[in-house]
Amino acid sequence: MTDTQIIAPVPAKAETPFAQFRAEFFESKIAVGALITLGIVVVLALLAPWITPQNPYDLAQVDVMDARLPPGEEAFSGYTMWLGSDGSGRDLFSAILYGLRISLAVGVASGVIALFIGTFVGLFAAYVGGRVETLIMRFVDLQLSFPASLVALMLVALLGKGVDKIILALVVSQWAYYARTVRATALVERHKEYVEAAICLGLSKARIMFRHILPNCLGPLIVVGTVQVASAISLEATLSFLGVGLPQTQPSLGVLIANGFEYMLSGRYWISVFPGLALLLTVVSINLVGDHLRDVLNPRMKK
Amino acid sequence: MTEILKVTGLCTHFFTRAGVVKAVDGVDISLNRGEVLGLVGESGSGKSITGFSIMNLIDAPGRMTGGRISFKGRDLSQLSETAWQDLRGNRIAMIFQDPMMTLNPVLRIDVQMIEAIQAHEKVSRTTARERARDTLGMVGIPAPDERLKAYPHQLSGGMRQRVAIAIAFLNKPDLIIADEPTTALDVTIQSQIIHEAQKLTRQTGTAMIWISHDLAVVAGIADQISVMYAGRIVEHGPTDYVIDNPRHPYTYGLLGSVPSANKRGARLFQIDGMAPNMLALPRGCAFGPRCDRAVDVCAAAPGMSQSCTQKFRCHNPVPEAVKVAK
Amino acid sequence: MTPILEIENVSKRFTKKLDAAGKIAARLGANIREETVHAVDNVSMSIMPGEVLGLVGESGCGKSTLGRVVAGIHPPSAGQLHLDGTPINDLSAQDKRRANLDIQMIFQDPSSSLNPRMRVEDIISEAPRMHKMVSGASETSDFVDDLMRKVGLDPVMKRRYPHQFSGGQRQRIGIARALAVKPRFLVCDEAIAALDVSIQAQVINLFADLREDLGLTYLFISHDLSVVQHITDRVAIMYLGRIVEIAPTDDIFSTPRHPYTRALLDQVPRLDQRKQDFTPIRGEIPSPLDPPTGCHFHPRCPHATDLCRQNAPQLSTVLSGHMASCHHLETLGV
Amino acid sequence: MTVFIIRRLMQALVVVFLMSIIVFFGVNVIGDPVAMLISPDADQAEMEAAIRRLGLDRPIHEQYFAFIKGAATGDFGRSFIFGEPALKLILSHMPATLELAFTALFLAVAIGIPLGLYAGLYPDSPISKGIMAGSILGFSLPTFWVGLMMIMLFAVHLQWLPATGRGDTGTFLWFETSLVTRDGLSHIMLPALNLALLKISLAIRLTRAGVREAMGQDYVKFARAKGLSPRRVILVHVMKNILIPVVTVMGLELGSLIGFSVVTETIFAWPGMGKLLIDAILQLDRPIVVAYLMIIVLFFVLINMIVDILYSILDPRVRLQEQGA
Amino acid sequence: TAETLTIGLAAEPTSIDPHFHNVGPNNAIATHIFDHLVKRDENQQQMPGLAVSWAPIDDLTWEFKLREGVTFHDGSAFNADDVVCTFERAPNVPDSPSSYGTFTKGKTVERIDDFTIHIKTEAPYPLMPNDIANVAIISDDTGCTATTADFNDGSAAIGTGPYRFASFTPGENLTLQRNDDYWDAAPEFETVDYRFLKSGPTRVAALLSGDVDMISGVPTTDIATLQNNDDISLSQGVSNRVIYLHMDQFRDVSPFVTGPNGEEIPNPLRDVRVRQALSMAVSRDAIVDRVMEGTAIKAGQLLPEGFFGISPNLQPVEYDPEGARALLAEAGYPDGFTMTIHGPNDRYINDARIAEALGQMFSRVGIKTSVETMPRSVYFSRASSGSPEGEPEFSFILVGWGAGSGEASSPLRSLVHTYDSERGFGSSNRGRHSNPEIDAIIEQALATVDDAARQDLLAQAMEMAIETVAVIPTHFQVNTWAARDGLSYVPRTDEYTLAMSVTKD
Ligand SMILES: Nc1ncnc2c1ncn2[C@@H]1O[C@H](COP(=O)(O)OP(=O)(O)OP(=O)(O)O)[C@@H](O)[C@H]1O
Ligand SMILES: Nc1ncnc2c1ncn2[C@@H]1O[C@H](COP(=O)(O)OP(=O)(O)OP(=O)(O)O)[C@@H](O)[C@H]1O
Ligand SMILES: [Mg+2]
Ligand SMILES: [Mg+2]
Repeated sequence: MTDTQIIAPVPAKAETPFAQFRAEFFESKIAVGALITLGIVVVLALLAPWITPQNPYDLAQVDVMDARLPPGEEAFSGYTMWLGSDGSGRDLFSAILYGLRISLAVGVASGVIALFIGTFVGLFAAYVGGRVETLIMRFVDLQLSFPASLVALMLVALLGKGVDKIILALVVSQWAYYARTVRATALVERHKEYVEAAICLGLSKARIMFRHILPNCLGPLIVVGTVQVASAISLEATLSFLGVGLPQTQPSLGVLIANGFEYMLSGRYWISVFPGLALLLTVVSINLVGDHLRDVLNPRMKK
Repeated sequence: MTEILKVTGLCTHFFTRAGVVKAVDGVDISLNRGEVLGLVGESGSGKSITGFSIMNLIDAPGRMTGGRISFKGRDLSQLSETAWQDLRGNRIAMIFQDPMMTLNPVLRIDVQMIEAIQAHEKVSRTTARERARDTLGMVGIPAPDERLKAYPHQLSGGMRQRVAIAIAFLNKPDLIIADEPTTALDVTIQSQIIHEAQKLTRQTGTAMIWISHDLAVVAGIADQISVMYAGRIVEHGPTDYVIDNPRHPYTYGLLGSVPSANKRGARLFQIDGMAPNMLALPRGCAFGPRCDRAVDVCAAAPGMSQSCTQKFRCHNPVPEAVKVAK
Repeated sequence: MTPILEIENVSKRFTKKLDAAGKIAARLGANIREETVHAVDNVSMSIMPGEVLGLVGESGCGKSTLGRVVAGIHPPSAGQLHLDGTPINDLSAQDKRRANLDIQMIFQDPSSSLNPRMRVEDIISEAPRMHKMVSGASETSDFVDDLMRKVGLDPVMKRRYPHQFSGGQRQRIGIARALAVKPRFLVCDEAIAALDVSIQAQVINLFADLREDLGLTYLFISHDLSVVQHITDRVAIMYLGRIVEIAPTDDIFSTPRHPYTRALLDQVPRLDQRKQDFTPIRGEIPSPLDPPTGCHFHPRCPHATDLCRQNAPQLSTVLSGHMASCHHLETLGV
Repeated sequence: MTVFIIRRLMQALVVVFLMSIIVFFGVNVIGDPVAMLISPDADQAEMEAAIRRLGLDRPIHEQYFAFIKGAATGDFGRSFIFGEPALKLILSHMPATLELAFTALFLAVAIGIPLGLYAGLYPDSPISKGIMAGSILGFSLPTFWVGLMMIMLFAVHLQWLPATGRGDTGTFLWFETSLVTRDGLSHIMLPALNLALLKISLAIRLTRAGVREAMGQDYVKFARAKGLSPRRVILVHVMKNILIPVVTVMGLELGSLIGFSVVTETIFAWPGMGKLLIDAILQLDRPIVVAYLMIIVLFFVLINMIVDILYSILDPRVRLQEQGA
Repeated sequence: TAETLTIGLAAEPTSIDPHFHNVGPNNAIATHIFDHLVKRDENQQQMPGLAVSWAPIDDLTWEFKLREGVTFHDGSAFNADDVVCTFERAPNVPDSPSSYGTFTKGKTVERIDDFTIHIKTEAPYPLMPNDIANVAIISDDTGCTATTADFNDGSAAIGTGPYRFASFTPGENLTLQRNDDYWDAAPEFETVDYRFLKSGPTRVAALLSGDVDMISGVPTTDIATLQNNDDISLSQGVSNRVIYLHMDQFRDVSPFVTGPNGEEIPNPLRDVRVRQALSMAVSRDAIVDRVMEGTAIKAGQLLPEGFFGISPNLQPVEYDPEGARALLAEAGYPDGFTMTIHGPNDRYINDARIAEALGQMFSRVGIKTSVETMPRSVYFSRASSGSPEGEPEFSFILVGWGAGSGEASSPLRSLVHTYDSERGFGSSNRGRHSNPEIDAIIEQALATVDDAARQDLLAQAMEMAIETVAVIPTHFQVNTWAARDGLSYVPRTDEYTLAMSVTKD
């Protein structure tokens, strides 16, 4: 059968999917810029305890005598408050970096947990099918028809304050997005022939679900994930603004902005403008990255 | 015989970020009234782009970079966009490959037909509607009045394709470009469609370019055949000559690889390798690397040779005496 | 000789049930009901070892569904499959698994039938690894190399992803994947329909070679009659879920008996018929949701009588090995 | 369609019921409203009396059953704070919220679709890039922050528009609405725009994506091949196709507009349901919270149902029966 | 002139029914539409209202002479029947979350003639006029049988007050029309439109943008800017509200107080030296200057200067961190301890920020303090009865107290007196401070009708309470109103915003 053996030439584009993905991603200057910005923001947040002059959560280090200093003034304690201080005398630079830590942690933690739960539920629904699926998906639909802000608002009101509670509220209000995405993609994938092939090859259902279908749902999941993390950060800020978010003494960006809100008309713009800019920078860069990911990962948009 | 269409040296290139795709690279076509030209070739060889180029429907990043198209003696290259709109769907019509996708899913059939008439003629809705209904009847659609009120998804694939054909025929065009109109359909439906198309061209004298990769279909309806490979026409001639006595090795291989009753159970002739990468075409003859007749000169691009019967683009053509095993 | 596979009165129905709301609405008089598609309707046939059986029919007539039932992807709604004379359902769990692996399927669309996120070597070796047919890195690697060579692929490419291959190559990967579990029976569902003409021949030849080398049996589903004629030994013609005619390939093409088969063969374009006049069968394929009574073909059949409208004909033997289901076989003649 | 409506109503009942349980018991856990509402001057005996008056001394499940009994007849109890029937309070605040939400929706569609269309038709033009960048900003900026900035700019500094509250209302058909008076319109501009911002971005992106997808479809090419003018191709063939998803999504977003109005209403002191809710939550006014959520669930189910029916009318391919929710 | 006054109100009234909910905003609105037998001026001093005079005629009976010739908004005449029926209705309003029974309890009204009534009590009761000043008089024709809803829709909102009810939309606005037949001086503005604007910045923005003419509750942060704004005039006045700290003095081990390293320790707050140290650690200047931006007054007792029953001898405790440390060491806490301050974040002016500043100050004298603030909805029920036993949950809390009656007996009996639910004492004593000596003096004061004697007793109780640090007062709130230039407002200690007190310059 030698003459069947055609060692055909290889198509020109012989990069791995990841390399191709990377190449396409790095094509957009905006997206790369956003990614770099995001990277800087994350690194700054992570390094906050080492690069800030003050630990804004340690009451012994915060002095109310420093309250509302404009940017560049020197604090009682000696260092310069480059971004000014807030109404309790917190150095805003320190507070923003620490706040970023909380905001990012809340956003990412709720995103990741919601992703896990949502993925599991969505996949499970697609996997079992039938009544159970209908039941699950109706539930998901109903939750989706409810605005996340309202769900989170109610929950935080019920649960009380605290990082854990707000994460819980965000997870509850967001898991359904993931579940729906995963299930929708999984349903499409389930009807593809490679799944039938896997069934035919006697592979277990679980293996088909997790090793074959799930990896193919990742694209949309990542996109939904970035958007949801960004919206979780915003939502947390909104809840804090409404007074049901995080505690005053361990401010996230949202709390900082909300606190600064009171000073807006008094000319002390910095108390809420700087945290606002930090939030904006973070959320916009996440969204830009996510947006571009969507373009790259969406085969329909490909040329 | 009046010449309806004359295309010379048509080049349509796509300027993508990965490089220039020479989708159509020097195609010549000449077509007379009532004639059917079969355009065959493998996927990606530029058949559809040729069709779209004639319709001036190439979108960015593609551009017609060279060549002349004259239609009924009129040079189309300087035509304004509005003049094109007059021409399209009126004198030159096109039928697409996938009947599921060509009709707008959210508009009723009558809307889609009437607008095609009213775009070119000032007629009342009722007149236009009547004409639409009659044309539907012509292409063999039962109960055309009801069908007019239907949405595309309420029709079967074959039915939709017949609607598309009816739309192409609405304004009795001089030329129809049928881009693989039956590929997605069953044999029985395919023959219905070919039947209607044949009937209509015969009745109206409309010329037709029938694009297909199925030689058997083309053999059944075309007067002439052009074989495309990698953006160029590699062989052209009257159907009988091309099918019975192909000169280009690609045509030869293609014909050889079609199973038939006589070859039952035997090994089929096969063209090895795969379709060329349009971004990086081999130097010289694009078919060279897959060609079992390749010789040294093939490193240079072959020009069009003319025999008594047909034209072909090959340095080392299949001798006239060799016929395809049938 | 026992047939390798016997299909006995197999039916496959797809039913869309009404939920609670639907039932309430139905009780309130809404015009809704359960919808059932008889995709495969009481089909019986048997396939001998080493044989290639062609299955031909129009779109939606149930070819793929029958293929999937045979390959074990869908369980049949009624009827039995016998492998080597034993009903598959009666087998022990162990044997049943083996039986399922014995029948593998090759799919139509080479791009969707391969998991885009897996490397070729994983696609090919996953099932054998899971079924403990190979173990160890080096054994697996050799196994994959061997299979790739068998289907005409360079093992150098085994660490690539499917999208880096051409259509024909992808179809080879699919074939290698099926061969990896050492099947005896392949269901090829339109396995070459999506390929370019020039590539089709390569794959058809590959099927022929594999049949010879490995002694495979095929159920070859296709709507391309010339391909069917080329490689099959016997052909079954299917219309709206039922087999209407089944006979050795030569007989079908030379002396078709069923009006549908005849019409079908008339429509096939052939290279040697130039400027032919196409005379199509009238009518459309009826909806499988609401099939015609009696003989399913009667609305399109030029010979239909009242009998055809009322009673469904049975498959009856015309000649040895040639069966057709039509009330008017005698009168129609040859 | 009947099946669809029946199914939806069944689901709505289940959800409303579950919701009532969760919220009713949940609000109870937060705290004791009397501790906050009672005058500090009151002594312990009076506090007990107040608890008794509000029925809060009974076991919680008894309270719940009494509530459910009442709710079945449309009586959701009286607000602890206002002493008025909860339902009446909510309904009287509803027009303001709906008016705001619909105006925002209108702005989103009226601004978003044309911009999205432009960005989709000329994806490479600098203006389109600007539009898209703007839309990212639009959904990245927290609503409350933008609201504040808008007040600062338009009301305080430029003094073009009033900062707070709802203006004069007039009667249109049988509605009391501020959309028919000059004063009313000037009051609704800022909050509606603030609320719409997110949805404008959404409409832009949906439209753009839709246009980009539709433009690549065969049916658009076919329409051009028929010799139709670009105008007709875009306005009829492309628009009709993208309007379907856009209208559907925007319709469904009405729910989230109402949800987000909580924030906007707080900032602009817009006297709607959202503000009522947040005040009720902060003051543990359980009857209002529970009634609000039950009504809003019903409302959402209703909106979604209408949108789906609309969808099925717009898109001939959709058959409602088959859809769940 | 048909001029309209638009006021942005920080705290919205919940009802027009003057007997539905005993809270400041409702009482303030009621004062427009209804009259009281006894009126209070801006410093909460009593003045004749619908009663022209009052006096105890024996230990248990007070006689009130009613004003003649007063008519209700519907034209009917005011007489003793209205008072009698008012006192019947006030404690019995259904669904009332905070009843006016507080003021009518133990009192029997007797109609003597059309314009004389007697009010009897079971024990001598010096606070009679104070209580009576809180009960709005409604008409026995329209009001006494009316429901709360009838008042809200205006049909029963008929009083004798300077303004007539025009319209009320809960959560949105209230409109009043001047009562031109008012028996006393008629107010300046013919129409008053109250807009309810809860959010501080929104309120200020509304004033700046001209949406409203005047706002109440100017945020401290905006005062400086508004002061510099020529188009705006401010009026400020100290309020009767003291912000103070309650310390757990009843548990042996307090839940939110642990040793320096988190270990369980006996409750240090029961040691008066510790309480003194805490008071000394509070920099009241810093709170007033930095947190309140100057709009507060340092507190040395529970009511500011000028109020009845305060002690002239008490001065705010001086900030003395060294002294505080020394006292702590002396009490056996040289390394301090760990403590959590709990406080509301939406109740008092800058409440959360004050709690935070206190946390900083305590941390600086060695008490590791964390701060937890929460919405009042959660805070008050936990602070009053959040522990598993139904006792106050927290160890150290920040609270405020406004003396509604305008005299020192109010905070003393509720905050300092031993908690006694039977007799209704110490109802807000969330620290459960208990000192029988003080209790006795307070009780005596509450039974002393003679003002001079009562003043002395209250001052004495106040001094003792401060001495034993029953509570730590920090500051008195100063309330600020802002109006467009040309208007002026007479600030009130009871924090009410009254349209009658607005005048054009
Ligand atoms: N928008 C585009 N951008 C880049 N290259 C393109 C574009 N459209 C078509 N091409 C290239 O042009 C070449 C010719 O395409 P064309 O559609 O004409 O092929 P075809 O012969 O009609 O094939 P098929 O039989 O598959 O329809 C292909 O190689 C294709 O990759
Ligand atoms: N999973 C399914 N659920 C419901 N109906 C189905 C399902 N699979 C197939 N059918 C229906 O069964 C009938 C037969 O389908 P099948 O795919 O077997 O046809 P086919 O002959 O293979 O057609 P084609 O040539 O188009 O592939 C069709 O009407 C189809 O709609
Ligand atoms: Mg094509
Ligand atoms: Mg099939």
